[in-house]
Amino acid sequence: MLPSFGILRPMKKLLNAPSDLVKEALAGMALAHPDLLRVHVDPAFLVRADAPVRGKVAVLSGGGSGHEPLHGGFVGRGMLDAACPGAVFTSPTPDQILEATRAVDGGAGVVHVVKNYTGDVMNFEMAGELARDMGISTETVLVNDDVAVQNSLYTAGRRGVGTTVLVEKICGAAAEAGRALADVAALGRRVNEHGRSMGIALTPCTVPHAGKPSFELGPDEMEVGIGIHGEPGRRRAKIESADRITEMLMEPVLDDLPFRAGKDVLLFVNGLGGTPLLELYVVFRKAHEIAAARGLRVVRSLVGPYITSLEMAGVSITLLEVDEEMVRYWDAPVHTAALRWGV
Amino acid sequence: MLPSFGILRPMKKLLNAPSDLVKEALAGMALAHPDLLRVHVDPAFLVRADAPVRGKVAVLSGGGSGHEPLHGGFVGRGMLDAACPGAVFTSPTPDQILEATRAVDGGAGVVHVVKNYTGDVMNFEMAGELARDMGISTETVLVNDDVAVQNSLYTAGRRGVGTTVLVEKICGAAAEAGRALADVAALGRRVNEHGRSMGIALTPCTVPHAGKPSFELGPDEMEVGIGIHGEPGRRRAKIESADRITEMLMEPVLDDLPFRAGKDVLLFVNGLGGTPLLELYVVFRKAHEIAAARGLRVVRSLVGPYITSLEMAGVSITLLEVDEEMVRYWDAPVHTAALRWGV
Amino acid sequence: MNGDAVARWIERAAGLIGDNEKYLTELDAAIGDSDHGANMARGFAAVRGKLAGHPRDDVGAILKTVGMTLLSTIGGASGPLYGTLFLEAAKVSAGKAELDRGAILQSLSAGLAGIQKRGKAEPLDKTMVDALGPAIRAFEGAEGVSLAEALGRAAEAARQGAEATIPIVARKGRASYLGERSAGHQDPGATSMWLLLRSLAEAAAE
Amino acid sequence: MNGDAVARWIERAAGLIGDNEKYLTELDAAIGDSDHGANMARGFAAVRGKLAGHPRDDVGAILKTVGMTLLSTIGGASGPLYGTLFLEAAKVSAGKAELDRGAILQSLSAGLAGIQKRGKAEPLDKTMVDALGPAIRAFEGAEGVSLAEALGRAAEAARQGAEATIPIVARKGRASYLGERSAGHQDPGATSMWLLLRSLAEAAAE
Ligand SMILES: Nc1ncnc2c1ncn2[C@@H]1O[C@H](COP(=O)(O)OP(=O)(O)O)[C@@H](O)[C@H]1O
Ligand SMILES: Nc1ncnc2c1ncn2[C@@H]1O[C@H](COP(=O)(O)OP(=O)(O)O)[C@@H](O)[C@H]1O
Ligand SMILES: [Mg+2]
Ligand SMILES: [Mg+2]
Ligand SMILES: [Mg+2]
Ligand SMILES: [Mg+2]
Repeated sequence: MLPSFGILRPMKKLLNAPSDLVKEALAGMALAHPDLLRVHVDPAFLVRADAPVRGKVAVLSGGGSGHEPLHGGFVGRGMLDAACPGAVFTSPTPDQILEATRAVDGGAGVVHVVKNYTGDVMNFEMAGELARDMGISTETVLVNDDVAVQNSLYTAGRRGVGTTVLVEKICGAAAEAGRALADVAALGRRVNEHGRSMGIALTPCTVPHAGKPSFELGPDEMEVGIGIHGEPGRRRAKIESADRITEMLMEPVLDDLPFRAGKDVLLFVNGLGGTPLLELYVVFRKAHEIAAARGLRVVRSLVGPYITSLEMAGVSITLLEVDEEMVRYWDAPVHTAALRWGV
Repeated sequence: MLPSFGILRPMKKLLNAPSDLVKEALAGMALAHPDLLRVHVDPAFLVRADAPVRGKVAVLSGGGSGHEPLHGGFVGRGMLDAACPGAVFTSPTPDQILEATRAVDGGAGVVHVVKNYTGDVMNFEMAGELARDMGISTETVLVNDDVAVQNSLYTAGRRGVGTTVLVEKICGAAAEAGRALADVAALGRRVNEHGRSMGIALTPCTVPHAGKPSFELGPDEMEVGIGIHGEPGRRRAKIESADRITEMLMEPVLDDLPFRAGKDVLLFVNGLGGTPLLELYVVFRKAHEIAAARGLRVVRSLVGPYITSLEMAGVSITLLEVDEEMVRYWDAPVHTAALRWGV
Repeated sequence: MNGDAVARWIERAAGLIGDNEKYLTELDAAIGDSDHGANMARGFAAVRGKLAGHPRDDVGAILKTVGMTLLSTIGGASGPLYGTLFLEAAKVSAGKAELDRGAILQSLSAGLAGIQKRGKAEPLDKTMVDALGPAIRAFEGAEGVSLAEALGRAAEAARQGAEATIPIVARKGRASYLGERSAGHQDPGATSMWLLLRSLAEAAAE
Repeated sequence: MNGDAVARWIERAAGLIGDNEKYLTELDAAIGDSDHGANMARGFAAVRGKLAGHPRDDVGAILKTVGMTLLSTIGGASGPLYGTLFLEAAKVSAGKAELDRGAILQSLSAGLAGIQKRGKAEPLDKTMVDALGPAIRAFEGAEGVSLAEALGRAAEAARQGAEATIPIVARKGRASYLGERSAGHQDPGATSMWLLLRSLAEAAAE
């Protein structure tokens, strides 16, 4: 039996029925990480094994599936209390978010980390309204760090990409340290304000339900300014060398904040899914060189596929201007499936 | 400028000159993990930041590049003291291995963890002879766990694949715990004897120097019994559902040792590079179910791309029958770029 | 339209959307993320299940069930928006056994207002608003014709509105990330809105 | 052959292997891991660099440099094997300003023995042994002809030996993992061995 299921061609995927993908993956996560997390089936969400933690602010995020390890891989001590996975590339629904919010509220309120996509924003908004009706305090941290998208009041605004991982880590640590709801949310917003990202794709990805690649790229083409949903980027260009591509990503990122000489930064080189680690380190090397030439001090770094777009080949670079507090919370212990240290 | 460099078509890779790939990636690793490791350029190898550790047995591995995070991503406290990366899919040379051996020898000897490929075996053999000539005690642990390959005295024998990661972790922990050279090597051999693996590929990969995919697969085809070097597998088959593929991998693995009811196992579902985490968890779920139905207790698990074949889409499953000592060393603290806990 | 007619409408819509799942996904692939077809099909399949055996005496109750179900099964941008459309319409028609022309107009208008409040889209932003807005105006303007004919005109206006999104540069939703590249493609949400309204017209004509 | 002739050989070999890098890699793609061309080209490019300005008075010393350089630059299976070939030949010819026919035969034979000791391959295992073995036998049997002609016959035997690997099911090296599927393809290492011996014959004929 081919995993084509009503779609004409088989896909190069390890898949049963596309409509079961997220559910089955959650079941796999529950079996692989019983010490870390618990899975709720209907509506679908993940919570850390010891949720709710009494008196602690909870941090919750969610979004379409297909970006793993984001968000489920970040559930655990020192990071997310809950994650709400939607269908592939589809924001979760208000009832998922509401139930997860209720499941993790320890009486100190819940921070919703929301990537700025119309669907995510609206679903979280509705869930937040319902939660407040039930007497749960919630705060929203909206992540919108993608410099490939023009920021404007008249559009959906910038997308939330790589900085999301950093917001989740830092807010999670602050919550674990006993900080109050408003503080955790303010810190998350500060991280978002100081983070900028941009990405390119060398290949498209295939949404299982769609059964064919989201766009077509010639053998010598890449998409510049790609997001994480298989949507086309801002423009198409000829593939260039890794060094040149790194420059093409670093320049708009550096100029946007702008990042000024003498500042401390966290440099995050993220794989979009199908790009080998070897290549990510080649990009990291050049990005580090460019940052240093700009007078920035790279005090922390992260290299790997942390916010992906299924099997898409490509890379995004996130630069976060850090202060002492952010570094402290970045360094704080974390124990999740995808990010772990100090414990 | 396209990264085609004498090759006619550009590749979907983040690459400068193919001949600089490994060198540049090592430079990136050094910049990203200054607290963890140091890079030696000529000959090329990585050592943990505090090498040599006086009085401790050192654990060293190496092999062709293109399998990242293996081996460089496992250098650090509690795992490898050194890694020797060859060119992509090409074993390192004796001088690399010799120099790395000298750099990490703390007086208690050095264990070489060698995947069973003719090239790796011969290069490590020559390096071992040279090291012994210099008065350094070395022991070799040969990993040959791939049940897709017929084991025979008259051939090159089985390949070393997924169990390598487990041998490196467990030997590294034993060395860190102060165990003697012979003990660490004996433990490594015991892990190898109790580990079995098998993999399938849904897509080929492209060696940068070659510039085109190592083999061609039809849109509905997969290679069964794939290794990690882009070499074709044992046979070609039609793509099947994730559950069926998992059965096709688990059955030969389970039957080979054979794994008997009542035993404790570590279940390792490994991505070959281009397969999303979401799909790996779908496979883990089914593999766990099959193991449980066989009466095995999955006491530890690992899910992710840890021993890869560039951007190849596919999965391998490794099952290790563990004893109390292996579990203890598996759980011991480890601090490397790719595997970290307890510290 | 009574409860039976509304249920027939939703049944037809589920069928039409299911038949066009691939088409909607292809539209979304061009300027979005290739999930609109799957999202709508999942939502309407769930609604179909919920309406089987649902009491038919209160149109508002039916519409509320539809809205709640879409809200909790579609997700994405279209989930809250289609959910809101039906929930707002349900408020207007709560307790009614039948909707006359005025009530239908009120319901659709309340739905549109809800969509615009939730999504902040203006006409010509290249969204589902560009199908629903013209449809409501056509329905309102269709005086002196039968209800079925008026709804037929509304559906036709929705079709034209959806088509008219082609040259627009998107300012809302995921398509806005493409900037100028979003021009030249029909908006998926406007297209599914047309299918929904076509089903309504067909149900009324039955 | 004196030191100059040996240096010319290696120079020619580097050129021929460089020209055939892609071909060797393609052979390796079929039954191996697509790196044999790059491996050999990298090794011989390094050797070329090392031999520029190398003293020519001691053939053994030249061969030793070649062997050490190949050993430390090729890697993979072919690195230790080609390295061993030259290192064993170097031992036999150490201190000699010139190799006569007997010394050449001795050197090649010592090289083959080294390769077989290191790699444990028997004839017809589908390896470089299947080119070198027949070449040595042809060279030994070519009595009453010039050195250049005798080496020409050796190269031709190597070519035939490489071709004869096509139907063989591999029992050594990476190709053995393919089992029956390895039949029908020419062994890359046997092919590079033929190129090496062809260069030797050409250098002798110059
Ligand atoms: N702000 C908005 N207001 C109204 N409709 C919108 C808005 N944003 C998006 N849409 C509609 O939603 C459709 C996309 O729905 P869908 O693909 O299901 O969700 P997503 O964009 O989250 O993947 C668009 O084609 C558009 O018609
Ligand atoms: N055991 C062996 N004895 C002799 N030659 C061998 C042996 N194993 C492999 N070879 C030769 O090495 C060649 C492959 O070399 P190469 O591709 O450079 O190394 P690798 O197989 O490690 O990728 C084979 O074609 C074969 O001729
Ligand atoms: Mg979506
Ligand atoms: Mg190789
Ligand atoms: Mg969409
Ligand atoms: Mg090879």
